[in-house]
Formats: sequence, C-alpha cells, structure tokens
Amino acid sequence: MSDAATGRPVIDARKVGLTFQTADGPVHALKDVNLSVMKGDFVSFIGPSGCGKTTFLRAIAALEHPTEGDLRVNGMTPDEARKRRAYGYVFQAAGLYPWRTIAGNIRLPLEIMGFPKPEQDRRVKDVLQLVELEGFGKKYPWQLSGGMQQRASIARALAFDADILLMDEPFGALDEIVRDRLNEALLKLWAQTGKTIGFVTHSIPEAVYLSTKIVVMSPRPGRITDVIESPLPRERPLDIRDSAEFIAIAHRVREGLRAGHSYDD
Amino acid sequence: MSDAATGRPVIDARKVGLTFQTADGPVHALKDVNLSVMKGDFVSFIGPSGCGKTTFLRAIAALEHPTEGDLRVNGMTPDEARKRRAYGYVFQAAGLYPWRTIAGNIRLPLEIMGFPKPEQDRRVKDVLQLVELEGFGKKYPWQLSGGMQQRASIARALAFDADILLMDEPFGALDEIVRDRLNEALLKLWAQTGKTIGFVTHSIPEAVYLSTKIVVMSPRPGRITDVIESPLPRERPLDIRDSAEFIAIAHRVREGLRAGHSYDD
Amino acid sequence: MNLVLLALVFWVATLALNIRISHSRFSETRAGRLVVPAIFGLTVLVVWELMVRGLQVSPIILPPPTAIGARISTSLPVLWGDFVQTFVKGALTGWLIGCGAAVLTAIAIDRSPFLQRGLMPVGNFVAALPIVGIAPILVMWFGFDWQSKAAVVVVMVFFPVLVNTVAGLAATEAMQRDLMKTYSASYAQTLLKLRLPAAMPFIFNGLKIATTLALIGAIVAEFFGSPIRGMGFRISTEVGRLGLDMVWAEITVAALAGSAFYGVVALVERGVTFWHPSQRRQR
Amino acid sequence: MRSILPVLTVVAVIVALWYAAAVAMNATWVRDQAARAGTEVSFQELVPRTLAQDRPVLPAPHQVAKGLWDGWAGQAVTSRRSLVYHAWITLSATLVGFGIGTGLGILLAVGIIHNRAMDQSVMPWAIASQTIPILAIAPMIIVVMNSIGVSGLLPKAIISAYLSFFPVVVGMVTGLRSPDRMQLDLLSTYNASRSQTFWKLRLPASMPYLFASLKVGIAASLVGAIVGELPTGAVAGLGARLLQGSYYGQTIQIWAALFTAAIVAAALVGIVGAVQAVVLKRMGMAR
Amino acid sequence: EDVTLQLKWVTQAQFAGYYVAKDQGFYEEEGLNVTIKPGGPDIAPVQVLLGGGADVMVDWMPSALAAREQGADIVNIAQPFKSSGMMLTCLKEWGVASPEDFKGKTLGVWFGGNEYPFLNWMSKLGLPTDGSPEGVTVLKQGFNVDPLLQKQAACISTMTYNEYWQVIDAGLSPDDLVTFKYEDQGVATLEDGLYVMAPKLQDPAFVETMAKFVRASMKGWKWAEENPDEAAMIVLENDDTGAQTEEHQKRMMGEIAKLTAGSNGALDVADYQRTVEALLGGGSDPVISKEPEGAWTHEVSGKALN
Ligand SMILES: Nc1ncnc2c1ncn2[C@@H]1O[C@H](COP(=O)(O)OP(=O)(O)OP(=O)(O)O)[C@@H](O)[C@H]1O
Ligand SMILES: Nc1ncnc2c1ncn2[C@@H]1O[C@H](COP(=O)(O)OP(=O)(O)OP(=O)(O)O)[C@@H](O)[C@H]1O
Ligand SMILES: Cc1ncc(C[n+]2csc(CCO)c2C)c(N)n1
Ligand SMILES: [Mg+2]
Ligand SMILES: [Mg+2]
Repeated sequence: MSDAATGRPVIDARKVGLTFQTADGPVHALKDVNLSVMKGDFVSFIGPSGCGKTTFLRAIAALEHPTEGDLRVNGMTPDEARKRRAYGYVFQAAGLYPWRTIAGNIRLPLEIMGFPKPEQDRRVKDVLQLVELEGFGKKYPWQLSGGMQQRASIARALAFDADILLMDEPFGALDEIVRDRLNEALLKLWAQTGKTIGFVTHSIPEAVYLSTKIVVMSPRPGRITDVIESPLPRERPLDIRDSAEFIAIAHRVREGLRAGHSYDD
Repeated sequence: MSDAATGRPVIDARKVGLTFQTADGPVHALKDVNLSVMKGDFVSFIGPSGCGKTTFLRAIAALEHPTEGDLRVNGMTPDEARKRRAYGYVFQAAGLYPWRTIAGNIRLPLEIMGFPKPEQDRRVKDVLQLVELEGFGKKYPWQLSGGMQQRASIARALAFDADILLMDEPFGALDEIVRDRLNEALLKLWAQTGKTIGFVTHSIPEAVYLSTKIVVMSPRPGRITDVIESPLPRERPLDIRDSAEFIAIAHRVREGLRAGHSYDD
Repeated sequence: MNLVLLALVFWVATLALNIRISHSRFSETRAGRLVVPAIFGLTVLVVWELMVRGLQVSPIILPPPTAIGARISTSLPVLWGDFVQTFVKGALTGWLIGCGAAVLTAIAIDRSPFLQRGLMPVGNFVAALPIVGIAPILVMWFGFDWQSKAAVVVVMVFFPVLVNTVAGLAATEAMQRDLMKTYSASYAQTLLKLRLPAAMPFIFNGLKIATTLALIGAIVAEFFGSPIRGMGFRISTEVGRLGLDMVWAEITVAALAGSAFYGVVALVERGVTFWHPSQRRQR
Repeated sequence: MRSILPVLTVVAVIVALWYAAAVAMNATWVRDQAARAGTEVSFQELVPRTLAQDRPVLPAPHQVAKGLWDGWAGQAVTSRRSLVYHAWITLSATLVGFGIGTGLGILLAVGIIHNRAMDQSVMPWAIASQTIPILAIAPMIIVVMNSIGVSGLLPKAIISAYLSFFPVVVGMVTGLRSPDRMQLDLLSTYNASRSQTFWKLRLPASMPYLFASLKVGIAASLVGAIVGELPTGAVAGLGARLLQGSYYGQTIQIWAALFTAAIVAAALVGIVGAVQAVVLKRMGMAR
Repeated sequence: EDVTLQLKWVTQAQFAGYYVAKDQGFYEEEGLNVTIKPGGPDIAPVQVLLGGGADVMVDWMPSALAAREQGADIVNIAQPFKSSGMMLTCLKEWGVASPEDFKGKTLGVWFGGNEYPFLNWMSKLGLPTDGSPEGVTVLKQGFNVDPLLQKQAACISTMTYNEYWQVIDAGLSPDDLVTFKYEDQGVATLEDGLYVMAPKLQDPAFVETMAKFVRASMKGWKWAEENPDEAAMIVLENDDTGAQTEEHQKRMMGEIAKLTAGSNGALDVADYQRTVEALLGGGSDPVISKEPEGAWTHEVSGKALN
C-alpha cells in the first residue's frame, strides 16, 4: 500500500456545503466541509445522529449535489466518477429488492456490470460466505432477520470490485461477535485490495479499530470538528483494542463527540 | 416496585416453538423456549443475528403465532392481551408512515386510542423532547436521518402508556452519547411507571446496564441458552458500568454469545 | 402538395424546438411546463390544417381546424347548453356516484373475505357488461334525460375504480400493518389511518381513468335516446347532417372539459399523495 | 374452491332480487294491457305474466338463461345465430386490440418517464384523446381505413386499442415511478444504464400497478371491439347482436349478448388475474 | 365490373331489391360484381361515398340535399321508392286524435338527417319544438320503440314497414294506436334513392356501369314485389347477424312493396319538387336554404330503362 501516502487525494472536499430546501425552510445539512482522503485510506465518520454523515457519503457518491464548494473524486466530479463505476455503497437501511432472492440481490450489480454468468455465481457464493449467509441465497428478503438483511446488503456491495467503498453504518444491527468477525474480514479485504473506504459508524471502538483517519462531525449545521490520523499500524489484531494508543484515540474521539453534543444543547 | 418479585408472570412461555414454512423447507425460528417474566421486569434479549429475537418479540405481541407450546401474557393469550392494548412496540426498522409528519406519526396511536386532542399535543411534545427531536415535528420521515427516524419510532411507542413495552434494537442507529442519554431516560421512565420491558440489543453493556434479566439466545434453531438475573440495584448511575459486578455479568453474557456462535459453526 | 411539404417541415421544426426546450432550464418553470404541450398541440393543429388543405380533403370527411374554430365562436350558447347537459348533469353526477360506490364496494369486499370471494367475481362480471349494451337498457329504465346518462357513467367508472381500490387496499407493508395490530386498532381505524392513505396512489389511478370514461359514457349514452340537447345528441345528429365542423366543435369542447377534469383530479392527487415516490421530484 | 359457496350465495341473492325487479318492472305493462282490455289482474295472474313476456322491460333470469343456452348450445358454432360464433369474432378483435393497446401503452409510459419532452407533451394529449367520444370517431376511423383499403378485423382492433392503451399508460407511469429513492440510488451507484434501471428496478416495481391496469384495459378492449362493430354495418360480433336486438326490441337477445360479453370479459379479467398471481408469486411478492 | 353499394341501414327487407338482384344473378347478367355494404345508425353513407368506400349509395333525399349544401357533390340517379313510409304512431290513451293534440306532448323523432320532414311539419302546424307548453317536446328517439311502450313519449316515429309492427308485436293492438302518415299530412319527402358522386358521371363508362346497375336493381325490385316471401328469405340469408326473424321480414317486404310500387326507377320530378319545397319551408331552421341545382339526373335511369 505504498501509494497511500504518496498518491493524489481520492476524495477532495473544499468548503463543501449542502442545503435541503423543505416546506418549512432550508436545512443546512453540511457546511464548510474540508477533507482530503488518499488512495487506500480507511476513513470513519462519526458524529451525533443527524449531523450529516449520510449526506456527506451520498454527496461523494453523487447521490446528492453540494450547493456550495467543490467536491472532487479522483480529480473528477463525483458524477463522472460514478459513471466509471468507482463506488460500492452500503446504505443505512438494507434496501434489498423484495422481488429478488438474496442471491438475486447480490447478483444485481454483477448483472449490471456485465460479469459472465459463472463468474457471477462464484462471486455470489464467495460473498455469501464472507457475510456468513451460506444457505440463505434462495430466501426472499422478508424471510430474513434484520441483521441478515444488513449482511446481505454488505455482500451486495462487496460482490464487485469498486475502488471506493462507502458504507453507512453497515454493522449497526449485528451482535458483537459477528461484528468483530466482519471487522476483521473487512480489514483483510482492505489490505488485500487497497480500496479506499468511507465508513459511517456510531461505535467509537469500531471506528478506532478500523480507520486510518477518523472524522468527527457535529450537527446543525453539519460540520467536521476533528480529523484524527490514526497512528496504529495497518496490521491490527483484535487485541490492539486494549493498547494504550487505542484507548487514547478512543478518548479523543469521545471528547469530540461530546463537544458536538454540548454545542447541540 | 415491590410487586415485581411477588406478582404473577406477565409473560409466560412454556416450550414455545415457531416454525416458518418457506418454499425451500421449514425454518425453525424458535424451539423449546421457556421463559417467565414478572411485572416490572426489564428483560433484554441478546444473541447472534437470526437467532429468533425478533420472532420471539413478535410472538409475544401476537404478530406471529407459535406453532408449538404455550405462550401467555397476563394469563391471557397474546391475542387477547393485544386487544386490551397491552403493548407498545418499537420495530427493528422505523416503519413510519410516509404520509404523516413526525408529529403525526407519533400522534397516530393516541388518535387510535382516543386521547383528547390537547392531551395528544402535550404528549407529542413531551416525547419529541425525550428523544431529542424538538423542532422536527413538522418534517416528513424521508426528510430525517436514519437515527432520527429511529428515535421518532421510539417516541411513537412511548407516547401512550402501554403496560408492556417491546423494543427491537431501538438504539441501534444512535451514537454513544445519545444512546447513553436515552438509556438513562428509559430507565427513569421504567422506574416511574413500573412497565414491563422486553428489549432486544446487540450491545452487551447496554443489556447489562438496563436489565433485571438478560436472556441469551442461540440460533438454528432459536433457543434460550442462558437467563441471567442481574444482581445490580434498580437505581443505576452510568458509572455502574465500571463496577466489578457489571463486568462479571458482561463477561458471562459474552461467553454465552460466543458459545452460541461456536455452536453455529 | 406544397402545403403538405410545408406541413412536414413545420412538424420537424417544432419537434426539434420542443426537444430543445424540454432539455433546457426553461422547462423547469411554470411557463415552460405549459409551453411544451402547447407547442405540441399547435403543431398538430397546423399540420392538420395544412394537410387537409394540401390534400384537398373534403370538409365532410375532416374539416380544417380553422373551420372548427369558426364554428365554435359562432355556436357558443349551443355548446354551453350541451356542456351543462352532458358534462355537469350527466358525467359529473355519475362520476361522483360511481366512484363513491366503487370505493365503498371495495371496502366492503375487503372487509369480508366471504364477500371478497363471492362478490369480486360477480362484481367483475357485472362491471364487465359493455356500455353499448347497457346504455339502451338504462335509457329504457331511467328515461331519456340526464339521469340515464349518469346511470351509464356510474356503471362505466365502477370497475376501474373498484379494481384499483382493491389493489390499493392490499398495498400496505407488513410492518405497517403489524404496527396497527400492536395498537389493537379497530378495523375502521386501520382502514382510515393506514390502508386508505396507502391505497391513495392506486385509487387516484382509478379516478383519473374514470374521468375520461365518465365523459365518454355520458356522450355515448346520448346516442341511445336523449332530449334535443347534449354533446352526444349534437354529435350524432350533426354527423347525420354532415355538419362535421359542429361535430369537431363538440369534440373540442369534450376534449377541453375532459382534460380539465383530469387535470383537477391529478392536482388533487398531487396534494393527497405528495408522499408517494411517484409524486416526489424525480431526477 | 373455497369461493364456490360465497359465489353461489351472492348469485342466489342477485337472482332473487332480479326476479323481484322483473316482476315490478314488467308489471306496469301487464296492468296497462289489462286496462286496455278492460279487465283486472290479480297478483297471482300478474306474476307469471310478468315473467313470460316477449319484450319485457327486464327479462327474467330464466328467460336470459334460455336465450344464452339457445345461443351457445342450440346452434352449430359456425351458425350466424350462434353466440359462440359472434363471441369469437369479437374476441379476436379484442385480443388484437388489447395487444396493440397494451404494447402502445407501455411504450408511451416508458417514453414518458424517460423523456421530458414526451412527459410534458404527450400526456395532456393522451388524456384529450380519451375524452373524444369513441362512438363519434369510430365511424370516421372505419371510413378512413376503408378508403385506404383496410377493413375487417384491423379497424375494430384499432378502436379497441384506442380504448385500452390509456389505463395502461396511467397505471404504468405511476408504477414505473414507484421505486423509492434508495432503490434508485443503489442503481445510480452502479452507474446502471437507463435500460438496466428499467428492466431491473422500474419494471418489477411496477407490476402491481401494471396488472391492475391490464384488468381495466382488457375490459376496455372488449368494449372497444364491440363499439367498433357498430359502424362496420354491424354485420357480425356481439356488438352487432346487441344493436340488432336493440333495433327490434328483442330484450332477451340483448341480454343474452350482454351476458356473453360479460362472460368473455370476466374470463379475460380472470386470465389476467391468474397471470398476475403466477408472476407475483414467482417474484416473491405474493404473501 | 366491380360495384360497391352502401346501404343506409342494416340488412332488412327495405333493401330487398338489391339482395334479390344479387341472389338471382341479375347483376351477373349485366356483368357486374356487386358488393353490398350494410349500414347502421353510425354510418353516414355520404361519408363512405366521399371517402371512396362505395360507388353508389342508398339515402333519403332530405339528408342527401342537406349533404349537397354542405359541399358533397352527389346526384340522384334513380329513385326506386315512390312513396314515403314514415309516420308518427301515437298511443290513444294520451288523447291524441289529430295533429292539433300534439301541443304539450312529447314526440319521439329520429335525427341524423331524418328529422327534417318532421321539423317542416311542425312549422306548418305552427308548433315550436323547444319544449315550451305551447309547443311540443322533442325526444331524440333511439333505435327502437321503447319510448312509446315505456310511456316516455305520446308519439314516436315509425316506418310503416318496420317499427309500427314492432309496436304491434309488443302486444298493442292497432285499436290502441293512432297513426299519422307523412304522405297524408302533405309533408312526405322522398325516401330510398340511389346517389353517386357527380364528377364521376363525367366518365361515360361509369354512367354505363350505373345504368346496368340501376337496370338490374329495378329488376330485382320488381321481382321482390311479385315474390315477397321469397325475397324476404333472400334478405334473411344475407343477414350475417342472424338476428332477423322470418315473420318480421316477410311482413316488412309486404309493406315495402307498397312503397316501391309505381316507381320504374326514374325520379319523378314532381315528387322531387314537393320534397324540395317541404325542405325549403322548414320553419326557423330550414334544412336547405336555396333551391338545389343539379341534384338529380335522368341520364342514368334513362339509359337503364331503354
Ligand atoms: N431529503 C431531505 N430533505 C430534507 N432534509 C433532509 C433530507 N435528508 C436529510 N435531511 C436533513 O439533513 C440532516 C443530516 O441528515 P443525515 O441523514 O446526513 O444525518 P446522519 O448524520 O446520517 O444521521 P444518522 O446518524 O441519524 O443517520 C438532518 O437534519 C436531516 O433532517
Ligand atoms: N417471515 C419469515 N419467513 C421465513 N423465515 C423467517 C421469517 N421471519 C424470520 N424468519 C427466519 O427466522 C429466523 C429468526 O429470525 P429473527 O428475525 O427472529 O432473527 P433475529 O434474532 O431478530 O435476528 P437479527 O438480530 O438479525 O434481527 C431467521 O433464520 C429468519 O430467516
Ligand atoms: C339514427 C336513426 N335514424 C333512423 C332510424 C329509423 N329507421 C329505421 S329503418 C329506417 C329507414 C332507413 O332507410 C330508419 C330511418 C333510427 N332508428 N335511427
Ligand atoms: Mg445516516
Ligand atoms: Mg431482529
């Protein structure tokens, strides 16, 4: 991953602002957001509910359009990057298509990107295994538990090789054990592929464990209050979470979060 | 809360089993579940994804019907209890009605149960404040962030005085700080009203912090593997989480969870 | 021949113009939304005029728009009288009664599984009776004035609204229904607060289709006996007299009235089902 | 099978009401006749007479049943007096018309949701087209098509298509627009093409709307085919039977043709419903 | 040679002559291959003629003359019907004994070109047709006699050969009814005649064909007058709807024979003048506003009959 430090920024936000017009006045979801993410970075976004994490992720994926400032992805506009199929996106709600089976849902992006049939089957099988859903391929979404649906939607985003993986609270509905396992799996995948990952989470330990960069946000209007570069090595066993360094970073994140909240009151 | 120990069981499950018939064979979601919950108990359910927590909660609320065994609520069938409006239910997904504003969604159960208009307004205002959504009453669900929608759905369940509150991962999409605050608020509400609460969570600390009884489940088929009666006092400051007792219980829960998972493999 | 050529050129030109406009910023404005269909309509009229003149089509087969316009301007009182008779008295009354009855029936059917299994097939059957067959019978039963026209409209609009309402009432999500169950909401409450709102996009589908059917129904019924006013009466008698300009004048009124009717219902729909993805702004 | 009892119950109720109505509505005529002849009729005499008229205001169920039986089974199916023959003529135009109408309707809906120019210019005119009374322009369509040498099935099918395309357009536009934002956004992140979005999201999501529309559309098609038979000289088909029955005041013949039409329509709607059940089941949407 | 004939109404004994001529091979003898297209209430034969869907049509003179004024250049080439079969049939119990009693009553009238003689008659009687108490209320009558039977109207339009018998068939006796024939009221207009597009007559070959057609058709008519029952059966065979009954068609043929009797096919100019006068004097809303010119020709019938 030597290019991580040297490369040009993959995501480059300059004074980005985004305002929603609603019936009872404008909502400032983002304001003055500056951030640059290098290739191979693992960036976590953390912040109180409603502070604009989802909105920022959506803006990166060209699903929302900033009303102010400049946002570039690989030097292009997000829209151009999207056209090059740069993104894998895991939505906050599973959003599986009810008329497709789990396997069918995972196959969807593969069909769209024109993978050959045997390759599709292989990949579906692989990612189902990765998210521990072997044997559920033929079920429909409503026959699965909430956490299983969420895992299916993660599998869907992992099935193809997007350069940039954007994940909006992907592990929110999972128990600690599965979560730990998936955290490890994700780190492994990241190490193997050198993807750039944007990751929203509410779990401070998770953010610290996974990230090279932690972005703390605060609401009304949504801003970045702190960006923490993690000094942890890229190789991270689970028990790194007991190290003093880890605890120090976690503490700093918690303080940042608390500050955002007090501002809120 | 003196009646908590003496009263008859509010929820009484005896050898309850529940099997879903699906196109590719039966799914045993619950098997041989025995549990009795006393009035005023705070019961947490914890277990790997897909182990039947939601299904059990739904069975209690008469949304699913056990295919085996006997399930009683207040000595009645769940259906009868439902007809007496015994339940407040928070679903795993927010499930707000898109044609109603947030305030309108919260008002829904109040309208149905025939609260007078000024009382409705007062309650809507109170619970909006409780879940920290003041000022968002007039917004529509799709204008809110994921966590805000979840809080709105909690507010909806708290707006009326159900004896039994069933909450399916209510705080899953919230950050630590809000989560702590809502945990405290929930405990206070529980202490004041003597409700019986069934609570699904994936967070071991949350389960231990809130509950008088922790039910650990394991999947395929969904069973109860451990029921832990909490020795913690009912009055719980946040820093009780650093006590040795707390850590001991958390450890036992974690072991139970891990066992469920290993069985899974 | 030259006129025909001119017509083709004009057509291509306005087509290009419209595509330009609809891709421009201007089409987002209120005026822009009116201009595009207006240009399209104007194109149809001009091409029609030029073709009729260029190919020397007899006015008894198809009169040019200018002749129709002239006829409209000289016959306003007659057209107004016909409009009141057919649209206001016949179509509107029938539409209200028919749609109301269909929604109520759908609810009744939905309420009782017994009725659903018993009434739905029979209802399908009755509602599938073709108007041209029913109209004479209803004229025989309800007399030749507007009451029989309203009755025909009732029968005609009933089925589309029924089918759509039944589909709509079934269109709630499981979780939405479960929520109502936990409140132990009564049937009426579930209906009022969940199923009807959720059914609205479907119901409005039916109501919109019904607006156009109502007008057709009222007009067609007049072919089978009527007093000596009404749009259908005028059309059928003027066809016999070869007063094709008058026929088209009535058709124009019908089209305007029908589109306005549809527009009003669509506007109400927009207000009622603002929450449905099809009504929220699409990209 | 569970529906047999309810259907029979409903039918029994309707038949009973029908008999009552037949007696009530036909009684005036019997009384008038008696008055003209200067006699009185008792109720016992009245009832059988009201149920056995040649030209009743409302024929009794058994009269219609007999008319249907004669029409369906009493003749060779190729006979001009056979309702099977006429029903087939109408049905063939209906099916062709429904095919054209549905195809056109779906195409228009697809165009409308994909192309702003079409959305803004076609919809108002599609609406206007439906407010034109079909009975008024059906003759013109027939005349025009005749003069370019097209006659027979096609003109009727076109009128039938004219009536059936509209419900399909309206339903499909709503249906194709029904996917919610997240479902669309997902495909957007894949940079799915418009056609992929259409086939993989919009079309499946529109299915409930499509089938509701198809049921309305196929019933409308039948009406269109019947209307189209009137200005072709009413030579054959159920429309011709209806019209001829109407000219000669043969109420029973009208009702028999009407019921045949309704049976055909109900069967067609039923077939669409069956297809719907199968499709939705295969899509995992039938619960 | 191919000839297409557009009828004004559905297949019935009213058009027996043409069906007979086809069935008995009279057309074939003349070397013609004739297609007969039935009409109906939704068909304006003039439109079909103008659209090129037919070479010759059967129409009533009032609507033909009205069409001429609208710019349709059509010409009467033969007139098989001598007398008018139109009448008003009233229920006695409404108290209608003479035209004076119409005042305040509801009368059923056929429109679509058939209303002109009626309007003319009413204006002669000085009765406004606007529904005022001093006048009459006009009901646009549908395709059958229901308004009389359902007592929605005191009188309805009937043809001697068709609707009148339907009233009788419905169970009313002639004693219950009063009839007013247009012939007797002096407002009769010419009914079924043969018309073609005027410009086509410039072509001598077309005139020749039409002459053959008229000759064969008249032969058919005369055969039908002599053999009414057989003629009715021929009509019945040609009815594709299978809706006509033998009894009704035989009776109709009997009545039709009375109307065609006395015509050799050539238009009687006196009858024509009477019709034109009746239509010109149509009251406030005359059917035709000026004396028509060139609305008929003896060229064809003359050729045919010699
Ligand atoms: N479509 C919209 N219209 C109007 N306001 C919106 C819309 N989407 C989001 N918002 C507002 O923008 C703000 C930020 O929302 P966002 O979804 O980005 O929050 P978030 O940080 O993801 O929160 P959470 O952790 O709860 O998911 C919120 O106040 C929300 O109400
Ligand atoms: N409607 C259904 N049809 C078929 N199978 C179902 C249905 N609902 C749930 N299941 C199955 O029952 C099992 C238990 O599901 P349940 O939703 O109760 O899990 P859970 O413990 O709530 O999991 P999670 O933490 O992921 O929400 C799962 O294997 C699921 O696939
Ligand atoms: C619209 C309409 N026009 C005329 C008649 C009456 N009619 C029956 S037979 C016949 C003779 C035609 O040559 C006529 C005029 C009708 N019923 N409906
Ligand atoms: Mg979010
Ligand atoms: Mg669950």
